[in-house]
Amino acid sequence: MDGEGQTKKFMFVNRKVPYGTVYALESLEVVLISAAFDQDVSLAFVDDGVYQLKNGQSTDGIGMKNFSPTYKALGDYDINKLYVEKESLEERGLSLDDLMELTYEDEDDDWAEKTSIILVSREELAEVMDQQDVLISS
Amino acid sequence: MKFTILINEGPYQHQAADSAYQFAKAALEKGHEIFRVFFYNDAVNNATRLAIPPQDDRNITVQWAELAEQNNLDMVVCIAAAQRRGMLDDDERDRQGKDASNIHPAFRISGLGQLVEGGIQSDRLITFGD
Amino acid sequence: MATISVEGKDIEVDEEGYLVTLADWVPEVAKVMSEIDEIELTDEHWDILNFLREYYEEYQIAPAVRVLTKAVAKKLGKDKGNSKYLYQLFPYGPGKQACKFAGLPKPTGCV
Amino acid sequence: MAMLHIVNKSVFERGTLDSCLKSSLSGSSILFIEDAVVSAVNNTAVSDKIKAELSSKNFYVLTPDLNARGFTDADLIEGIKGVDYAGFVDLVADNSNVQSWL
Repeated sequence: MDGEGQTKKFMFVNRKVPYGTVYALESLEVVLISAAFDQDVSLAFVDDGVYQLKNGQSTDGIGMKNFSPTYKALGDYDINKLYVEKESLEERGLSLDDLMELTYEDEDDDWAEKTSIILVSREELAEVMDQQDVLISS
Repeated sequence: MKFTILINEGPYQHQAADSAYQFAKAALEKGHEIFRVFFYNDAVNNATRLAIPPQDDRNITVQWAELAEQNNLDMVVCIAAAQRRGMLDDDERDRQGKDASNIHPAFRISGLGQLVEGGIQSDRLITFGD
Repeated sequence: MATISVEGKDIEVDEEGYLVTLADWVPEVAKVMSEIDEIELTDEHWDILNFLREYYEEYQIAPAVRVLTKAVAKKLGKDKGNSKYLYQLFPYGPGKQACKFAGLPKPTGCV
Repeated sequence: MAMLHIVNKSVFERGTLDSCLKSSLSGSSILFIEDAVVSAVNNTAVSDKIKAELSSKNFYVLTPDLNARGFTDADLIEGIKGVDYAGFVDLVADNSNVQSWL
């Protein structure tokens, strides 16, 4: 199941607002499964994708499941590289304070709780993307 | 070279499924290997055996089935996405206690792990979607 | 649709015995389901079921078995946080059987 | 080897091309397929934006998609190369990784 011990760099690129389409939810489902394969998994939130991490999501009025709490479980799944693009946040009048707190416990640092969100510029993200083996966009 | 193809859109609504099919065909003609074609999101609807498109246009499900038969393609429909959208094979029909199935036998239902494995085992994973 | 009788009320379950409506869950549901599966629920079982319900409440997913064992080890101790222990309690697997008793959604069998 | 970026949306409908241009390194390749082929046509309101990138990135357009929408290679911005599906396959194989800007 782990692909004969190979480790590849997987990046899931999220560029859509949640709820209007199913892409954010179904992308998150792949991400959770990918955790079982011991790969080097990261997520990117670009353009409207940054809205997926917006805090305070409440779906009571639209009758859909609020899946935003699931992003908080990613740390338990050892997925702790969530790249958020700075320009996309700024264009939308958002800052890190508007996003959910997403953390993981660092096994190599006495289980210290650390943030999973990595704020990057467009240029920095382009470099990170360039180094990936597999980019899955939705 | 080994490719895995990920498709995210249903047939006819969006060109993604057609583009993926043309790409797969061209890759095979050039001697490449298709490790897997993975149908996710609405793309699970590519696998319906009940569609009746007009005779003067392409039949996307049949095209896939023929390509698969000629080239021994592994075509996987995501079980989670399929269940949401009412796509069932005979086994799932029985397991879930439903009264019908609709997945063409050229496709098989399996989990999302098959997509991740495709990414690991292939040289390239290419996505077609909206 | 099949039903199970809980506190004198008929509750709908699917072909595999999972709740059709998650809001129907009360502790007695776990007890009735475990009797059908011929398991006697102990405090040790309840530790896991309560943990699963709390996890689901917080994250809106059932944890993968690997995540469950790690989290149980942290919360209840290493002797309980391993899959052998969990399978002793739930022979059909913590992912399937315990989630069923705890009234969580049916796993899609995704991996 | 560099990265292949695939764009499939009309530049007049969505900002996908902008996102792709801003997030692609120089030396990378950009392929227009499906509705995005209209972005490669010359003398549009966005031609100049693409022309400005031609020196640092390689631009391609999927000719069958271009033809389907009533254009030919003669309508392209100079410097954008037309490829058929076989050429599309080569681009995927010859670049180190591929991202679809959906």
